[in-house]
Amino acid sequence: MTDVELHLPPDVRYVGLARLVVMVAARQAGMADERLEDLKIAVSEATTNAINAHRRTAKPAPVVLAFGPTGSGQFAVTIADTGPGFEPPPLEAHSSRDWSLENGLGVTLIRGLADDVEFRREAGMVVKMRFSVDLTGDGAVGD
Amino acid sequence: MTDVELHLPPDVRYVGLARLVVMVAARQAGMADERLEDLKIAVSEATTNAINAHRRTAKPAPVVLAFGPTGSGQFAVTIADTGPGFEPPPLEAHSSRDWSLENGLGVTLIRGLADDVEFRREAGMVVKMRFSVDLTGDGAVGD
Amino acid sequence: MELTLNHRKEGDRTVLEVGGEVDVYTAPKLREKLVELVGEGHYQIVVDMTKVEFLDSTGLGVLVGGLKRVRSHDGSLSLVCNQERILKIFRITGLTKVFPIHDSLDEALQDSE
Amino acid sequence: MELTLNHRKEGDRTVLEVGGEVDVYTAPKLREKLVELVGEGHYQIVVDMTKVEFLDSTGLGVLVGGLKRVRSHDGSLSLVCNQERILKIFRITGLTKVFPIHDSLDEALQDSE
Ligand SMILES: Nc1ncnc2c1ncn2[C@@H]1O[C@H](COP(=O)(O)OP(=O)(O)O)[C@@H](O)[C@H]1O
Ligand SMILES: Nc1ncnc2c1ncn2[C@@H]1O[C@H](COP(=O)(O)OP(=O)(O)O)[C@@H](O)[C@H]1O
Repeated sequence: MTDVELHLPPDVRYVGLARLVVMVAARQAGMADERLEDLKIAVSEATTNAINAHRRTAKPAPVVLAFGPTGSGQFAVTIADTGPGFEPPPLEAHSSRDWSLENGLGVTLIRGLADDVEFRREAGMVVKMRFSVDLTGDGAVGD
Repeated sequence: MTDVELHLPPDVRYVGLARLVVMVAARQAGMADERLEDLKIAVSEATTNAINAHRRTAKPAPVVLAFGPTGSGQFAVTIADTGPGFEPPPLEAHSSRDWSLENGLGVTLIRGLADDVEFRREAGMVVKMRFSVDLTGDGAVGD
Repeated sequence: MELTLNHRKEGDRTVLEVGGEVDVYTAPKLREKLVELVGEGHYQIVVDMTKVEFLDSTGLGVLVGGLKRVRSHDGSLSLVCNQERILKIFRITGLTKVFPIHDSLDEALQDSE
Repeated sequence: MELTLNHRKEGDRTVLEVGGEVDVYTAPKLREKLVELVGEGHYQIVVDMTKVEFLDSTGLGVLVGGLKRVRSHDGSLSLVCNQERILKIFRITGLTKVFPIHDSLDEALQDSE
């Protein structure tokens, strides 16, 4: 099955729309309610980052979400931007993290909620996340 | 403001997603609830027709919805397909219509619900509809 | 996002209660149900649309198809609908002249047409 | 789709009730509210998140910012949250060790920390 795509102008007002659309598509693909909550948060994080990357560099181009069920009981979401890209930080133990930092929580959440995630540099950043449709494959905390 | 775009595989299961996404974007743009109902139906009709056009010709390409507020108090939705296209029928009076036809109601509804609509042939068919965001410009019945 | 269909006899009428969304994806179920009912000899049908949340031209087409079916058995198909947003699409398409449309199920059942 | 913010005094505490969605679009309002409260001398804050429907890292960051602010006045910021889906993101980010999190407002108000 081909993916649905959502192209969003780089404006943070659209992050809620991204969550909703992906959630409805995943529900239609049979995802359990509890798992939908994980998906919603991870999509929110990656979309926020992509939109912010365009805003930081004043890029008017849209960010593109592509999503749909995979053949193998998962639901995949790819979020692509054409911003400057970044090197995802190494997986670190929580205990080593400075609690008073107000940033840097998004990538931790994506890693903690998705079954797996790939960060790839292309024209900008491409973040591909996969989520089990049922609850059995619930992603382990990424530390 | 640039438009949001939704690219849908030509499968009728996605018509509900199209309605929902456009409705949520229009609500965010300030559209009144009653007017949202008109928008939902017109989007459903044009998306159904676009997807059916691809299915009739076994085209796997997506149909593309682009939507957003215009500068002038309206919300515009463009639905583009790459199917065979068609000549929209002339505006006819209801009284002349054979009630027993089960088809041909979609274009009548689009014309009746939108403030205005353009049917344009390009790579396939492009249907552009505009809706007043408040209720004052409620489209007249198109006959 | 789903279509619900439930029918029951009320005197000589058959009431088909439709709920949820009727669009190109779900309408085939409604069509099948109407074909099935007529096939089983239900020719006086009242379609109760009170709980319909969405209906577009595909749904209208299926109702027209149902009406033709019952008429070919000298039957009737009337509608219960009190939602302005749905009545509106019957008006725009001129179908208010084709279907008897009632405000309530009681009214539909009392109608002797 | 909206954020609601209401605060009131309960003894020496200030309860800030947050409802709706806290994300990058709405979080600035929450940040402003916390800055305003601390500016007005509210240093013992209980953020009641019972009615929060969505919270992501932007919201977490704002709460961390609020905590730093009250601590600089020797104050406290505790949370009321009984929703598993929200507790989960505090756990994943290790913030359960940073915020006192209570099941109910009563419990939060009784806590003498
Ligand atoms: N798509 C992206 N493009 C460019 N930089 C990114 C992207 N995603 C994340 N980053 C960088 O990684 C940092 C950490 O991201 P994240 O963990 O989501 O936390 P936050 O966004 O709160 O800082 C961001 O501040 C940003 O500099
Ligand atoms: N996007 C399109 N591409 C090709 N043909 C179309 C398109 N939209 C409508 N049509 C043609 O116009 C006819 C009438 O459309 P419509 O009024 O929506 O009623 P229906 O789809 O129920 O027949 C369709 O049957 C189809 O042949």
